Amino acid sequence: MLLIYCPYCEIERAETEFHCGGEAHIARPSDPEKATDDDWVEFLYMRSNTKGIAAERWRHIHGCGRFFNAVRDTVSDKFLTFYKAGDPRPDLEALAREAGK
Amino acid sequence: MKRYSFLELAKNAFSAHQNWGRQWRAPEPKAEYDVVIVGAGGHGLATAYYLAREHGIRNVAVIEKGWLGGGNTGRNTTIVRSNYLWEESAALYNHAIGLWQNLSQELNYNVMYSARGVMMLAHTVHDVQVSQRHIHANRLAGVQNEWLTPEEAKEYCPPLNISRNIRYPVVGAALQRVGGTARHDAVAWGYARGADDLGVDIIQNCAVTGIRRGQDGSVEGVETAKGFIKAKKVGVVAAGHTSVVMEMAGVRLPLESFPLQALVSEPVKPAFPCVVMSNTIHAYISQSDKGELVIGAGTDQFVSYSQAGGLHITNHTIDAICELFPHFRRMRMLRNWGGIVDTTPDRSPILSKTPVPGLYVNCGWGTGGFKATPGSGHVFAHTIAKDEPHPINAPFTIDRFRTGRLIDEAAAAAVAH
Amino acid sequence: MSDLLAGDLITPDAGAAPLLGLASVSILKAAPLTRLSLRARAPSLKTAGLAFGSSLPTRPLTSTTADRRAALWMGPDEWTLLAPVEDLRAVFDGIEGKLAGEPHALVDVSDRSEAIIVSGEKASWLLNTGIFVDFSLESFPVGTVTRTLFHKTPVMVWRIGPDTFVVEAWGSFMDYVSGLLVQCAQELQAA
Amino acid sequence: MSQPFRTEKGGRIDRTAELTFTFDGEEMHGYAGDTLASALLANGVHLVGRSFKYHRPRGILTAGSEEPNALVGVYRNGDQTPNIRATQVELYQGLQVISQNRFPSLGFDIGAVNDLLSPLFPAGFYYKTFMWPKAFWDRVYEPIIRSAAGLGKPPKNPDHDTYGNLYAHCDVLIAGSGPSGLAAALAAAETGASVILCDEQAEFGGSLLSENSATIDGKDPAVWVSETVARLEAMDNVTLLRRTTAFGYFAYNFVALAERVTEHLPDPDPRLPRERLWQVRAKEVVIAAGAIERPMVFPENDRPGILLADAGRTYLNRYGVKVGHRVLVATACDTAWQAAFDLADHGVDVVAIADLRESPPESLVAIAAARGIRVETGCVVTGTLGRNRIRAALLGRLMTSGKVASGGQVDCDALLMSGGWTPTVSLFSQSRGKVVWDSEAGAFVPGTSVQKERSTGAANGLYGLQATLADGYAAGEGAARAATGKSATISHSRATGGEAGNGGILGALPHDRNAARVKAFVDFQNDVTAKDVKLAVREGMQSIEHIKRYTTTGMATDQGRLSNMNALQIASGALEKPLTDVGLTTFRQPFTPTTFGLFAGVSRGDFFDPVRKTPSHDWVVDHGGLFEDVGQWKRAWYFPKDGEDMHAAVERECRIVRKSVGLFDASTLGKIEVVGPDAAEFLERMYTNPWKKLAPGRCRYGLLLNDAGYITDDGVIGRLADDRFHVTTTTGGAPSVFATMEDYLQTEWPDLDVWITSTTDQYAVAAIQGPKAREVIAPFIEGIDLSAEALPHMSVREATFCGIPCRLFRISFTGELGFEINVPRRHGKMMWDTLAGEIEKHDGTAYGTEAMHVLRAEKGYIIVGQDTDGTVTPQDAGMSWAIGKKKFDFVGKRGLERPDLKAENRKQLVGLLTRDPKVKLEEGAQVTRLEQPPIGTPAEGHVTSSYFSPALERTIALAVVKNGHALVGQTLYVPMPEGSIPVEVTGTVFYDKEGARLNV
Repeated sequence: MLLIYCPYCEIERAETEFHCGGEAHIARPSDPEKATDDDWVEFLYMRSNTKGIAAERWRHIHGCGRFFNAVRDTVSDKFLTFYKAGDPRPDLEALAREAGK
Repeated sequence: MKRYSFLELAKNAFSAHQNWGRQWRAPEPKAEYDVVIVGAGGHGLATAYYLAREHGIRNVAVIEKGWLGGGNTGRNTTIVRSNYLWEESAALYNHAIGLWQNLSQELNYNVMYSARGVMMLAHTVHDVQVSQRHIHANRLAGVQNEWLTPEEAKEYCPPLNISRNIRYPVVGAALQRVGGTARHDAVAWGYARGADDLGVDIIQNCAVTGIRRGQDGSVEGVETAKGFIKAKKVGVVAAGHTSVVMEMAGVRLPLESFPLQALVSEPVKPAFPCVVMSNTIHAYISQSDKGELVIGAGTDQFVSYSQAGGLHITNHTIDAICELFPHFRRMRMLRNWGGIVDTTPDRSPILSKTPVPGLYVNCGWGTGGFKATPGSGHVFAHTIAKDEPHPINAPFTIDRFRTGRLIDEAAAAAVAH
Repeated sequence: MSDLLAGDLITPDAGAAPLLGLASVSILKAAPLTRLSLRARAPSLKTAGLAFGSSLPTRPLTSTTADRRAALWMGPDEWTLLAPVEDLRAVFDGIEGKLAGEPHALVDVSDRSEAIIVSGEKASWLLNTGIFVDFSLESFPVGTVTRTLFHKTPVMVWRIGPDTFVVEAWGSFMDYVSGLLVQCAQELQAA
Repeated sequence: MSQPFRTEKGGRIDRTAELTFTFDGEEMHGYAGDTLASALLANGVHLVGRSFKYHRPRGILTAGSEEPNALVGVYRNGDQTPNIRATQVELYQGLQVISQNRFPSLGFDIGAVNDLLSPLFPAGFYYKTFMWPKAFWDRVYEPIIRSAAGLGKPPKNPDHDTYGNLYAHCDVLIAGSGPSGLAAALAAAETGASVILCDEQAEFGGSLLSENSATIDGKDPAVWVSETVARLEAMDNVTLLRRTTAFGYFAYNFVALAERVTEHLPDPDPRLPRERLWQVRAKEVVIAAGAIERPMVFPENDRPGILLADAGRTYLNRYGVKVGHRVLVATACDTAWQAAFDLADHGVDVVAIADLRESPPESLVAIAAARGIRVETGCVVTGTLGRNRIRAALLGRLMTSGKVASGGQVDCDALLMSGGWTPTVSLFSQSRGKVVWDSEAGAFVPGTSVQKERSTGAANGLYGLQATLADGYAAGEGAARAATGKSATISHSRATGGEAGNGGILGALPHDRNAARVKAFVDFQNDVTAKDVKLAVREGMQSIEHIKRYTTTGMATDQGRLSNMNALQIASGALEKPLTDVGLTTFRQPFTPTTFGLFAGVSRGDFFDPVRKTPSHDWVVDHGGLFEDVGQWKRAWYFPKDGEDMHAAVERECRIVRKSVGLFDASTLGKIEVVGPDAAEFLERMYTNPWKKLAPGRCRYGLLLNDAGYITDDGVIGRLADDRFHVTTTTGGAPSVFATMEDYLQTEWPDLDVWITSTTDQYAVAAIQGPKAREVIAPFIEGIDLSAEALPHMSVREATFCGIPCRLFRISFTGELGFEINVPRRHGKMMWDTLAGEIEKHDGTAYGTEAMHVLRAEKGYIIVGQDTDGTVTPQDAGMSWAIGKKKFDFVGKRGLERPDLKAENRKQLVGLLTRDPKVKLEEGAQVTRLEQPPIGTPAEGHVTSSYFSPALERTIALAVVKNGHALVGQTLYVPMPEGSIPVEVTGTVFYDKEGARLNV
């Protein structure tokens, strides 16, 4: 069971309070008329499924209810950072270097 | 290959088993193969076996990062069944059932396929509707599946608690008698031995680090820890690591890899005659020939390659098992382990050519790939050999996610009201 | 309950028998309350607090109390406002009146939740039978409020005294929460 | 009573408290403080079990949780729990124990024939045979194998004991309470850090409890233990957990402990849980799990009477039990010599110390000489004799050639062996740390920590009492500092004696016998011998994981704690590769087998999953209603009267609703209040329908898709004000709809000024449906005009019900005049009782979900999840009308444009009428074009809903059928085992197609 820091509650809580929302920073095409089938399959289904450092969405569903983002090493399950929804994606490579990956 | 038999065993007993040969070789890779299979799990080894056996393509290497059969093949709960809803799925898994039935003889390796029956429990009105839909669809498709009342279910599986007073009482069950279990390691080993005997090189402890593509975009071979290996065709059968391998060829897939756990109890005398699954309360259980209760748990909620599931998942699985089988509450967990399952959005596999000529992929089996092993290898070998899918795997394309032509087993069991 | 936070607001339901009455821990059903869910942005908070009668806490997981009012931080733009049950209309209309024109959402959720008061030296022990939160006073001082999970059910926990907690759950989950707490406390009676 | 192997004095047992117990029905005696194992040994009982495969007689091997042989069934309350280690069972008055895996008796076991046939059963034999004839595997061979396998018998009855759970946080968790664990606990606790100390044994102290050749601060180690424990006990910041195993080390320093609360009590208070799961999040973890002794792998090393040397010493010093009268000590390690000395000091005849090493330490040889003990150096055991108990051992002399010469036979009734020590790295390994080979210690020891943990003492490869003690203090201080930043200076106790033992051997010992024939056991419980490991290598198994799986070594209930190192060394030799290149198998949780009930905890019975009830629940019970589980809710299903079956009850309920009025509890439907200036815009984007022009006071049916374009939910949405909507969802869909809305709102459209609040539990909802609905509610509703003109179909108002503010919807899911009244939940019972009383006056009825399903099907209203299944689009469902064509976007809009969602031949929702109006189709039945479709014919679709319709006096059905909308009027078939049923395709509305009954 992971230990997750909620950047809104500013506290670490057990994973069971949270719901994972999958890969972060996947934008829903803003204009459905202009989106191609390929755009749509990319948005709906295609995922990096990264082995290593990746950004993902979490929702503190049994807490403040907010969505936020986290960067996690999917091999060790270690979180490298947490940031609020809307904040820019951190430099994953820099984070990886810091973590000695 | 020296054939296995009781006589051979007895003969070897006299020489104190000093003369058994290797089940498979440990060759160094050749410079070039007709086909390279990435991943020596059950599906990959079966693919190589059928390439050699059915298509005469024997210049084949199976390249494995670790030890053969060490991924999900060696980590699953060994359930075999084919009572899937959609015709496409039922055809695929039923094809596998057909092969399971003769597999020990085919491979001359006892894979211990045991048709002890797979019973899937219904707990609610909605479950009954879904089960009945499966049974009717299966009957039409020629797939065995039948409905049992709670009393019949208990007769088939005496430890089952059919009390009306439990939180989610058993209101019936779908039984596939031809379903059952098989010995997972033996499946990998049997295919490995069979493929090796036909000339396939199984190269273990050799990670694939790249997929080389030519100027026309087609596959030229694989970079590995043991150097470049040229190949006319490459089949990727890397389960949880498929995304990682396919990215080497620049192919993105609709896959996510999740931790899945399973566990066994201490071995006890025969206590459980069949396989029981409950989708509603998330539990499945059987008893191994060794006497261990083999229990499958759920996946964690996040992508991970850690091969470690959370304790809360274990807790939820065992509470469900203890509700259904309350006298197992005093049994004890001996060992718990994790695997990495690659899942697609519609929970059906991808068995397909790819946009890269000469590159083929077999993935997305989620939590249920073991049962398909022979069928999957069989049709995937066909796909590679002929450069076109076997009719059975033709629907299992990558493109279905673009067009929306999904084979959605999970959606069909949708819960709402 | 005068030594507790919001002692003028959180009171046992006089008509209900204690759910548990051990020397080391007791569980009492709380009387009905006005509960409002307020969603608003920073510029509106001061106005909302004035209209409500208690300022809105902005530090995560904290609460503020005033005369027969309590405001609980639930999220960065979410507060649960507590008032006596008979003040529902007045409080609701008061806030709506003052916040007219400012983006916000005020919803009556008075009956969505039921509350119990868990009190005694074993109170935090009892909560920890089902809640994975550190209830030591350093980590969870009096006044702390949080939503969390109790076994398989969401709850809200608000510490109103060193050994006293208000536990709220949605009405249809309260039998589960209080039932399990009572059951888990049984061993405290054993020798 | 006679306990012939009990010492005169000594040990930690209470000789004044004699206890009676039975083993296989035979009454025996022991003392308080005994384990079952020590009590059996005191009675001279070594033979306690039979091995897994060969059914060889087996005795107690160890004194700890790694015991592979002495697994017994323990009776309590008329049932037995299998596979309990005798070394971990605390003796209590009346304890009843049986041996396992034997028939008919422990002394004479028919299964032992397997031992004679063992040449036929090498590792992996079953993969090579039992394949002919084919049908024999699961009918003949497998049942035989299965009944021979397994250890104990499973319990027969449901377990009535309870299991507790506790979540805990601490600064420092210490697993193990030997010298290093206790020192660590003390050091950490003195800094003020919160400390949890756990140990799997009943007493803290670990090895110190059997140490009599050393002192700490000049005191007997056991005295130091009790003083230290007393100090810890007095500290508020320390939690001491005896009988508590740290069994799982998970990510983020999450450690699971199993506390055995009542198992040692003869008559526990039933209010106590049998065991308790501690789920601990520790800032720092100290692993002080010690080390265990390694068996020596020599031929016939498994006979009863052969024990590990340290176990022999523990039984003697801690429990006052001599393992035999004439004991041979075979060792490659110094520590076993002390066992020999202690035994000799208690008057046991130590027949010899056979040390593998040519020159063991002079000091030890001198002590042995002083006690007159025969010492053989460069000497190995090459075999043993005796059937159910060792009676003699064969010795062999190591020659410089590496060969072994016979060294004669010594008679003995017990043999203590020591192959050296293996640090217990299981927890470290579980923490995902990689072990490293320490050539000095001759063992794998913890390498770099991955989590916030440190191993200390023997678990860290350190030996010698003073060294482990000092290491423990350092670990405790370090952990506390890391966790809290605080430190404290405490005086460290010092130990003298208990020096580090040197020596040790891995793998199979050399001998002068036919290695291909003798059985030298590596894994005792699974009957894996050295030659099995070699066979696996010969057959091409190169990875240690393959060897493990092929031979099953290390897969027994000790998870290889005793066997792994020896197996690895044997494999290394056979592979001709260095041991470190062969690889080590992973230790998995649990550390020791852990009770299922512990994991399940309180989640059982009614608490297995929350039971959500509506305010009408008790009324339904009182009126004989039955419930249906829908998600976690209990919903009234139907109300049988006077012996009615479901069919009759539902038919009656339906007729009454259409004729007069019915009352239905709709409280379980999900409710979401959408509030804010952008509320309409938000709904516009979420639902397919247009919302902006919906006037306050009006309602609209809303259809929700996912972005793939498939229907996921539906419900009626009322606009209460410009900026406030009351949204309803399906019962099962409520949580996911809310979560989906939050997702889009927070992450796609954070710019919208709108918020959503779940109000599902805020309101109790009564649906009053039928021609007399208005009359029923009129007496209680105030504040609004209920007339059809003032309150047309699809309206919503705020009003009062019996003076209670309510939200009143005029909506219908039956096709009749209908209202749904929402009152605050605490008034729900009052509302229900009031309405239930009122409908009686109008000859109405309460009705349940089943009648609701029939009534809505007569009207062709879909149920999401039944008539749709996640693959159905609005067009498929015949609901194109629900799509706001002019909308720029909504969830699912683009998904619907994908090729397959617009393709020909999609399955579409239609009605089906059987040619015979009495024949009711089965839900889920398949629909085909051919009357007798050959096997393998793809179906055209399936029946989603099927009922007897009282209003139509015939059966009706809904189905999804390929191209169904174009097939109306045509005949299709529903093939059943009894024959094919012809059906006519129709529209989906069967009753009151014009909707005349709605608008009254």
